[in-house]
Amino acid sequence: MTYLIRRLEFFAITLWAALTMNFIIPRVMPGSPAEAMLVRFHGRASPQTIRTIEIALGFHTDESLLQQYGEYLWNMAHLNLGTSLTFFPSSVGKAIMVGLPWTVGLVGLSTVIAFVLGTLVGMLSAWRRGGILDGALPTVFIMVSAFPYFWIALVAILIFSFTLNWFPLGFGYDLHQHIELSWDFIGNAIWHGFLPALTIVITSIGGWILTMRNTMITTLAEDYVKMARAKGLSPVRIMFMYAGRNAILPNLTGFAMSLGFVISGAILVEIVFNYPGLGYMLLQAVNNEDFALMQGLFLLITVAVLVAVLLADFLTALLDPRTRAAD
Amino acid sequence: MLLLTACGGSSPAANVQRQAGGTVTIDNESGTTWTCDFNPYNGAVNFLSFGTVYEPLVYDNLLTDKKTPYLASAYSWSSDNKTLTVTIRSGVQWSDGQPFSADDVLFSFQLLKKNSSLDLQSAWSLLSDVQEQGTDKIVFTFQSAAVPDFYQVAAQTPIVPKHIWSTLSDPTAAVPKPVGTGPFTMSDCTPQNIKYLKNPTYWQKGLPYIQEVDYPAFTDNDPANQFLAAGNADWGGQFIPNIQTYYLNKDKTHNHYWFPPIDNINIWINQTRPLLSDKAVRQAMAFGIDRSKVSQNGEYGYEPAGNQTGVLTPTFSSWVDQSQLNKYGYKFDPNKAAQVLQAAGYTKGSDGIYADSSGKRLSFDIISISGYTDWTASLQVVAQNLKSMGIEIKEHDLNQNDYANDLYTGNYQLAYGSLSTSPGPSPFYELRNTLDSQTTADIGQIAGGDYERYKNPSVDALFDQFAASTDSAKQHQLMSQIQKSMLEDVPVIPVTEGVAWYEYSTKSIGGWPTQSDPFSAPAPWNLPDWGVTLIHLYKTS
Amino acid sequence: MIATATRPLLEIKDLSVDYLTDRGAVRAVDRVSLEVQRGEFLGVVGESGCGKSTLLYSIARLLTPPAEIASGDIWFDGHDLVSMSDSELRHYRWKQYSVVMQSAMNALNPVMNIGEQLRDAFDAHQRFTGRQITARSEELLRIVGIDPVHLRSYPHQLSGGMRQRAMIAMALAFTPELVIMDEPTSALDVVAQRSLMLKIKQLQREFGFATIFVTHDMSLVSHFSDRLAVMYAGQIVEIGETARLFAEPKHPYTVGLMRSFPSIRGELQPLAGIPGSPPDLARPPAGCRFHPRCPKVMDRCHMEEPEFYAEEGDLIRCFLFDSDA
Amino acid sequence: MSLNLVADQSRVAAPVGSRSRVLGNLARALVSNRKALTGLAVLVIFALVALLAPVIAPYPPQADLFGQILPPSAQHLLGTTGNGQDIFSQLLWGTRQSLVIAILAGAAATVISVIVGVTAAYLGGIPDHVLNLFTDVFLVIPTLPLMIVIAAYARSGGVFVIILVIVITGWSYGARQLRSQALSLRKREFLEAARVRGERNVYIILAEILPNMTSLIVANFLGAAVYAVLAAAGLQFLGLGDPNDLSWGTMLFWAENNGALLAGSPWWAIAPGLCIALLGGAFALVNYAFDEIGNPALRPVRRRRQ
Amino acid sequence: MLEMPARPRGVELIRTEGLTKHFRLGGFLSRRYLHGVDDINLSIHEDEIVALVGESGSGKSTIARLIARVYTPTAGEIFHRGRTLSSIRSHRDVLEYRGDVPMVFQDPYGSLSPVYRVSHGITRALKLHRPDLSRQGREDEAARLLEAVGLTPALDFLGKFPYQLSGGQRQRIGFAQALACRPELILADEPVSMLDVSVRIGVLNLMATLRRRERISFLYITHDIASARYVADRLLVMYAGQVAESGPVEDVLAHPKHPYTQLLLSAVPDPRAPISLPATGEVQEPPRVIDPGEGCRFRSRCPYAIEECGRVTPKLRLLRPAHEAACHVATSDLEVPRVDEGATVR
Repeated sequence: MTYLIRRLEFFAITLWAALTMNFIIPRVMPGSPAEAMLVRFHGRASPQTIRTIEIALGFHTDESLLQQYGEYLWNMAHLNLGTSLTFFPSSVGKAIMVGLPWTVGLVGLSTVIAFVLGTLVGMLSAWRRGGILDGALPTVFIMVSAFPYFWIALVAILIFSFTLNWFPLGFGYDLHQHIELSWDFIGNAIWHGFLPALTIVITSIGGWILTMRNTMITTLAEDYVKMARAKGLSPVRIMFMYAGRNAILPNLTGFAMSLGFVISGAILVEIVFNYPGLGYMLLQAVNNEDFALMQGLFLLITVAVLVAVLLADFLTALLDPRTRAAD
Repeated sequence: MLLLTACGGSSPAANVQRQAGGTVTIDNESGTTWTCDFNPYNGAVNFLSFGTVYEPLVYDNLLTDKKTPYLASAYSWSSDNKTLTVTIRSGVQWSDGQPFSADDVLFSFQLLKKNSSLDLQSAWSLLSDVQEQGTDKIVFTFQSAAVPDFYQVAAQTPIVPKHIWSTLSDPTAAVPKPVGTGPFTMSDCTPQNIKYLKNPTYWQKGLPYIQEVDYPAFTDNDPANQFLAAGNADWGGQFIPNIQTYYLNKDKTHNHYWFPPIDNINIWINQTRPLLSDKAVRQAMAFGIDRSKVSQNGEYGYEPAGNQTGVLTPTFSSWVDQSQLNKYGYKFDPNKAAQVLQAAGYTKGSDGIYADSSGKRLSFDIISISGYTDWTASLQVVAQNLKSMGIEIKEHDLNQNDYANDLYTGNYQLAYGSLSTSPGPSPFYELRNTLDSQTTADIGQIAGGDYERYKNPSVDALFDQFAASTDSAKQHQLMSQIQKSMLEDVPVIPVTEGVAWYEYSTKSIGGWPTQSDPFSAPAPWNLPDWGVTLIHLYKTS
Repeated sequence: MIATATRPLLEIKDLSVDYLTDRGAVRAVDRVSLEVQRGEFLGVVGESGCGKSTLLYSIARLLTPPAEIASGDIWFDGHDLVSMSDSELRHYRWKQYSVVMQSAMNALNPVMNIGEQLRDAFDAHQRFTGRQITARSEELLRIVGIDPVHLRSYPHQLSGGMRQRAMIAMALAFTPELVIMDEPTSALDVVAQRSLMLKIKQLQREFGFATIFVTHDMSLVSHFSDRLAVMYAGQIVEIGETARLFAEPKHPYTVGLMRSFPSIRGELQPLAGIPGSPPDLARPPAGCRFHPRCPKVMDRCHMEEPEFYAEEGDLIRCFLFDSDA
Repeated sequence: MSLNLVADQSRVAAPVGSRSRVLGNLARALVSNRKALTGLAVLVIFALVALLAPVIAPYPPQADLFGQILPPSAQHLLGTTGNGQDIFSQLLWGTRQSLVIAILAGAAATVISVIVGVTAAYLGGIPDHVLNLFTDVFLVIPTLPLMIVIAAYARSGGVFVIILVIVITGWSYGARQLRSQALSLRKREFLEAARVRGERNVYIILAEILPNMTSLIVANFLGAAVYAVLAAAGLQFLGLGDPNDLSWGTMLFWAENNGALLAGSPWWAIAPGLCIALLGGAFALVNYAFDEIGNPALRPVRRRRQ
Repeated sequence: MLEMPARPRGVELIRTEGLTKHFRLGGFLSRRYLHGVDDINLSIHEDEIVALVGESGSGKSTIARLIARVYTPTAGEIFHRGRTLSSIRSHRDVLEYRGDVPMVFQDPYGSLSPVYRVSHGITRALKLHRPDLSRQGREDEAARLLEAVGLTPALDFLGKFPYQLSGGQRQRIGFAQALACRPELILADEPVSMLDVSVRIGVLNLMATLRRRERISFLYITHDIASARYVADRLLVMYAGQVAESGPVEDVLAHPKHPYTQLLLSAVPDPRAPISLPATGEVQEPPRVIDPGEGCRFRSRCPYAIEECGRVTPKLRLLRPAHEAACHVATSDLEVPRVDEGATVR
């Protein structure tokens, strides 16, 4: 229990720290929503107009910083993220909800696929030390994981979409498709997501293969694996229950964090593939000095990471009885 | 009173059999996914409804200044050119079946008066009053003689239905289901695509021919260009690098482009800064820049070189005072530039840069917008030109907001870019906003125009005289004098001419505007011209 | 199976094990020959790095790269373990012979409880019902002196002594013929160590399995083993009956070992130990491997390697006992 | 660009050798490792190119002397850019900045990792708690967005802003790794021996702990360098660098903005991308080789040749 | 070594009074404490080897680290030549104390930094504690020290790296480092437990030699009671953070008073003695002492426990000359029955 309490403690403190940073960044950065509004009105808005909009956007420049901070925390606690400047007059929450499913669907799924596949391959490659898999994979994937993935994406589009016409040019689904829960739509979305997902998977799978292979090799040298062999257990059981299960434990947190970072990790892929997710939204928020949207996205990402890490902690506690020990 | 006939304006290829039906897909990088807001008074989204769903009183062709009555069937100026009386067209219906009336027009302008943030054209900085006269007339009273202001008020302000908008609690809020008088109705909107359908009760009978318009959202140029080049869209509206290879060659028989200039891209020269306040320095810079090379390297030649009169060519060629231009002859001439500087007492330092008698070097910062890579490329040429001639300029890329703020408040030395106000159908609009000191403000205050803080009362007076006149000859004569001040004082340096990016495919759609038949400004983002373009289009196969 | 009565349970002939390193093969076990009779308790004593654990793991066929058997035979009940494939070996493992490792903390899977690990061993070899397994598991824990509630315990929840006992319980799951033990008590404190040794001996008596017991502490097995093999630098240098070996050690190394640990009883004797330190196996000394440290070194020890010489039924690898010389 | 945040146990291996011996051993081990050798060779080539760019580049890299979008030819091995610059010359010159970013950012991030990680581990107690929390916060906050925010606001600062951004966002992972190794070192008795001998903390950290962590620190630098290469490329690709700089990232940015892949000059985009991949890959290879050196279990398995 | 004449006790070097160390468990909000050692009173005199014997976790290393100032005591005080350790504050005084009371560690592989030559630790110690020595002086002294611990030729060894040495040689280097400070008392924390049997005795002999030749006292910490007997004059037996029994080695071995000492003695494997432990199912091990209450900590394993043992923590009582035990049952008149005649297996 103490373990979980300690993790919750970490969760709370980190969340607070991230929230506070979120509050500070836009206030120390040059530029203000007023400036941004100027652009919108081509320099011809009256001060009153700008003021009204500033307040609508949640900037109360006449209040003390402490007051603003209090209000900010209060709003965050109520998930009141304010109004987006970019998508004015939409609220930040609404704007985010539009992009969220796409990003989570594409990047989340590819992250999971990369992790599961990479872990399995890494496990097998360590299990068959010196085999073909083990001989070639590390080198290949060290190289591939160092590739800039937006560049792979560019080349993939050129080859598979533009020249060969195998995959669509961008978008999350066909233009005429309605967003609905039908096989037709889902199939269409998968077809559109295939190429972006592929680039994410091939550039990130290497990391998982290598880390899993390395921890697995370390684990395979453990006495309990030797013991399992001595007990005459079947190789499959040894690989999964003895070596694999122990080797995967230290990777869980890393996986959780990468899941949390799904939202932010895909900016470049989304831009290259004209994918309707959150990544591009974030870049826009920054370029437009859309602080509300920026804060909303940051909050979302941070909470996602923290929740993912917390879940990984719970999972670790579930899989590893040692963490449940008193101290 | 001038009576006008209501029609599409020109009558191109009348003998072609125009089929009804078909779909036009627009390919225009908008930088966002769609929020499905069709508020025509929201500057961020008005390009999605003004022209197709909502219409102005009069359509004024940006390129030709040809005026076509739309929701107004006729209009007339008072003798002092301060009062405009507009007759409202009868028989027009809103797309929800309600009849359109003068009430709607009055309501629309009152709405803008009440909510200044909706008044994108600052109509109420020009107007003093709007009244209804009888049942079918609206009288606009301007603050001063304002013939050119007709454009903002009558041609650039969308009219909305009173019966709907009067019930809205917040007119700045999103309008998800727009109701207008235009040729199309918004039928379906997802974050990725907007689908417009033909308005069956459109007041111009038989129009539009096209059944459906698709407007997908592109967040970045590259995917948009790929989409267009792959033949997935009919109508493009953005810069395409190396268009010959990228686009035309992909379908040589059907793919075309036409990039008519619509504004100038200037070097704004802050007249309040030391050295830059010296006319000689400004003139030397004007001589020292190889505008055609900038155009070629920065813009692939698609944006033609500017000329120092500030009058766009060929769009407004008839207004150019060619003899004056020839006299000043601001052709690329580094030697001439050097002469001008030396004559003004500048000497070249050992670093190759001129300095004044007190040793102040001619070294300036120029601000630009980051992400505008064509500008960056252009400025690389400008910097190289000027450096070899003896003036150093250093580029600073700012984000759009910071750039605008610095530009408006005069917090810069040199700035690269165009006016933030929308272009107009004659050189008057751009030049007034560039030169008229009534549009400027003190340093530190926000200026709506004349960002360079050029102050010349005689030039200001020329603009007032122009605005009070409806006589074309007189206007041309005044414009000549205005051009002279541009040439003599060099308050800004027009480097290239911004164009309406416009690519189109004739594979399945015909009726496109062309250089020989410029019935509308052709970019999908020209408002409300794109609505006019769309009613001319028809299915060919 | 008439021969079984006379045939030794385990017969090792000229077994050599190499570690393949960057600098070439290092011979960790060098031409070791051993026999273990049914029900016998054989102690194997040696200092760290003498190859005793490697020997043990090669018997259990648990060597992993870079270690591998270079030559020699291991006959278990008449079957050659060396040439067996992994799947063939599975029939012998645990049912015929089992292994108890040095540290149960490392040898027990930390994420499975004791019961699950026992169940794994059962499931690997035979179909049992859940109830049968539970019953047998509880019985096993009781045999080694642990409360059966600990079937639900995870290794880290048990004390060191209990963990080792749990592992021994596991090793007895199928009451095998041979239990190979690698210093099973070395991680324990004196009291727990003695208590566990007694338990092992008692179980061995009770179930009649043979034991190969590896340790670095020869006094530990003094009261328990039937025979004792002393290893030095990869070789067995002396092997004989335990009581005799303690009473009258023959090989100079064994003699030195006996003079290396003080006693708590009797007169306090000044002790000298053995000068020097064990050789690096990558560069073993020529001739007798012990000669650099040997107080009785002779000329021929520098050049020739001694063979085993029989002496009163025991074998000693030392020229002192070369009756031909 | 996301890191795989894994408690890499394999790294926390026994420290290797003395200072001179460490380096000697490392050098020997590196040379005998095929991955390391390949990686090092690539790095050396890039370093040479960077040094010799003025000599071997056929043209000044930024001068727009030629026709736009010329195809590859004998005069222009990779063709010309949309501005009429020689792509091959740009590629050679671009090596400089790309390499500088990788090395400086990698080194700076490593220094911070070492300071924070090792100090936390050595001091223990409350300072450790605080530093650890600090590290965790930096691990948890979204890196790329933070990078974009900082880079966007400090845009005109050029390459040093990029380096700064990479350092700020890139140190925490290494700090955590180094802390865990330092923690395992802390239990080793030679440190206690030094303390009992009367050594001061600073001496213990600098002279006793750090030399024992050489291989992990180097590995960390290599990892940070890979991260820097990719992060810089990403930022510059987004236009958040100074587009007037010349590096592979900005080349890609310009290529992308000019639609190079489709507009008839694919090499403009492919070549710098390949170079980034090669440079990142080279660092990663050497890094991986370090893993193998530090943890022999990871090395390719030898089998007896018979 | 053999002849151990009863020497007059020299000056008292170290004395502890009520020395107590508790460790907090878990995060910094935790309120659970592990009692490392509780209420330890011991003294070490000049020219004396005191052995501290106990099982792992009994707190014997904690005592060494408290005296070595690695830990600060939770309660109680340590006196060095009558001066309290807590009053030693200045860097110079602390350094001086560290020079007087150095420590030798258990793990021969961990106590030398693998990146330095073996001369490193010795020269550093000389630099810190003998600043008067020149560079040459330091080198000479280092060579002399190596010879003193039996590593000859000294110059060969000084240039070697730890990995080139055997465990026994490394441990001798450890002693040489300690000697470099010209100490009066060396804290030797299990210096032989990780060594091979054949070299252990050499290190023990070294300690004896150093005491004899250099008049250095030792606090010898070990779990091996036989080795304690071999070198030490006095013996302290620890159990669960407390001293169970203390006295002259031979007297304690001959007349163990505390039941735990008896158990310990009976468990020592000894080929020269008949086996002597009942074959019980005894699996209990010393407890980790977390927030203990009153009472004897050995009571749950003690065959003689009485009701009082559960209530009152026994204090050390003098039961024989210079021989104390902390047990309610053991008295000077009452010899606790020995368990020698337990069932023998063989």
